[in-house]
Amino acid sequence: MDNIYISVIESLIFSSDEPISPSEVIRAIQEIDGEDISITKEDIEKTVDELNEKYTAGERSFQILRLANGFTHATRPEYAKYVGYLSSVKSKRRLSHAALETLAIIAYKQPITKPEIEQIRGVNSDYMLNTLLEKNLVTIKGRADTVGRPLLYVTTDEFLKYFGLNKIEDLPKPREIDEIMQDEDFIEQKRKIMMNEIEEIIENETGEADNRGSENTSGKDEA
Amino acid sequence: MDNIYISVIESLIFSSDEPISPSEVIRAIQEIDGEDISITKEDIEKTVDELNEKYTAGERSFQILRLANGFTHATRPEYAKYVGYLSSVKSKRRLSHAALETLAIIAYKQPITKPEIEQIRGVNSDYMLNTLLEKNLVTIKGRADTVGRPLLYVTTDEFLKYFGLNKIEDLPKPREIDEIMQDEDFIEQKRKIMMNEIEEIIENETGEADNRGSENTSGKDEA
Amino acid sequence: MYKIKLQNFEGPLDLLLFFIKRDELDIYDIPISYITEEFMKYIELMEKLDLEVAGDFILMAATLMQIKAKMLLPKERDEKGEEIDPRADLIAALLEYKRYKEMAEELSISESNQRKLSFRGYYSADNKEAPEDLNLLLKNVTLYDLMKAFKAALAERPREAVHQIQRLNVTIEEQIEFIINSLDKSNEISFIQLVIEMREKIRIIVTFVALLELVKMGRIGLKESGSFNDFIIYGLEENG
Repeated sequence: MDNIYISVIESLIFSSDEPISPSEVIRAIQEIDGEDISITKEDIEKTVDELNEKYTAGERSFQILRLANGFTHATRPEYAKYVGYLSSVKSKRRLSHAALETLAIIAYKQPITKPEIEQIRGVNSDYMLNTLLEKNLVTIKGRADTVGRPLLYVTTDEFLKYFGLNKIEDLPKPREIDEIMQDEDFIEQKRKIMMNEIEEIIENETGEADNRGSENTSGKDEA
Repeated sequence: MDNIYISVIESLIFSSDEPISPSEVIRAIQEIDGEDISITKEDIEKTVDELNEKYTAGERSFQILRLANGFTHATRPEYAKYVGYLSSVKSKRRLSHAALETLAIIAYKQPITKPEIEQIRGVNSDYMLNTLLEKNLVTIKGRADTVGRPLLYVTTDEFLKYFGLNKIEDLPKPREIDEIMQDEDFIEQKRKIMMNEIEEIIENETGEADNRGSENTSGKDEA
Repeated sequence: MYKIKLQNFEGPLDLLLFFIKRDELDIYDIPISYITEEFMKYIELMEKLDLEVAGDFILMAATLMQIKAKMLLPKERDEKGEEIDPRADLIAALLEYKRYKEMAEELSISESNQRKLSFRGYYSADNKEAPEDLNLLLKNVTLYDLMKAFKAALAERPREAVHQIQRLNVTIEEQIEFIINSLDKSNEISFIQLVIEMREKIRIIVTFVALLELVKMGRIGLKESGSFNDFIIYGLEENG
């Protein structure tokens, strides 16, 4: 094998969603450049070794690993603490779906107690509430007058800032959300079908039997 | 900054599953190695340039791009067909013309309200807004201070990433009305559309399963 | 009827631009009768086919006919006494729309280019050294240490005779908040510092239980302090 494929192989390993096997690499190359491209699993193995040598020589911070099911890039272990720090920061930063749900309930129902939140969500919400408190997106404001006098949760100024709102009344109204979220897919569908029908009728009327026939109008042209 | 951090910076960018900003890189380094590590955004920028030079010299199939206010590794375009083959199964649909049009308006006029968008497009845009919100290309940020206090729409980091932009200012400037006026036959426009279509055809032929179907720009020209 | 190939027009402006382009009309001098006629044909066709004509199209039809009518009347004049072209607003709208339609093409090109790139696909093989996690922290501090510190705290608090039995309104939740707030100011606080001001035993106990709760939730960490009878509480938030 000419090593013209070294970069192609690298790009395939780099971008594959999961470790990629030598045979998949070969298939991708042959699919694009032709079945007659002669390239073996050994060639792939050798290329990977060559790439790893280049990485070492060039002091790259990553390498190609051989995992059970194929090849994949991975950062070298000596950078594990930086990589680990980054991933922990990211996982903490992302408001999880559950936290967002809790936040939404509080935002729209405030002031609200924990039992009320849990009634809506159907699950214990201690952890989520604490996460939101920690991120200063909600805070405690007094107590409800109901049995047990549970704490009342409200959103904070930080919450407003985070979502670009001046005041809590600026939250999108449920009605507004419905308006945007309504399922208009079928309207769109209907419109397209309608357009096709019109065209057919016109074409029949003008008696022009062009080769498009009953095909539709819409840009299938390029297919 | 000593370039002892070149590999650390590379590993941080390489291991981040979304573009990482210079300040995040700095924070990770200082968090692990101490607050007294002196390292500036310019250092990071310079290091990235240096890395890219090394990649070019070493014929790496990927490089570091500046995207969505951050850095990320991505394959070079010349490997598109191979990596495209790999991902053809899950290849996403392109955006419809209507979606692009709506996005263009939001991108240039943000923050912008739905009525303003609809005034420019001349059609109800609920469905399009919903689509763009769902795809996380636009989001809601606060309300306008005008009558009815309509919601304001802005583009997201995902938008920048999707179109290969580092920041919103990197968008090509819209032509001035005068220019459009002088350009009666929209020659330039036609050329661009054509180029784009040709590229797509090539893209399709090289095996990308593009199921974009009815929504493309073609076909509008022929009467 | 002459043939028009119907497209999926994005709206009435799109349809008008289509007519202008197809028939090579001057956008600045739109032959309004002609274009109105074309537009109406399109709408009639839809109606003839019992299709619902979108409100946006009907509105445009009305606008076009209004302009057409105005064209026949003596021109209105603005403050400067200049003639107002009844088509001016429509032209402005068409140009503005066209501008963004062009930008959409630009975006489409960027989209194509961007689709040629692939990002890294698989990250799971990256070596990640977990930042100090809960288990690691608890290696240094056992429950026994915790109890010991707690007892010491009780012993060291300022002794004041409490003569009255009173119901105290103190909950674990409140104390969780109290601890978090204390940690907000300084990311670390010793247990003694935390409870030193507390007068009632029950409050210290509740605070202690709240601490356990927070440890369980992984929100705080505990570590040894210089003193045997104390320990340090610190937040596990991302930047403290």
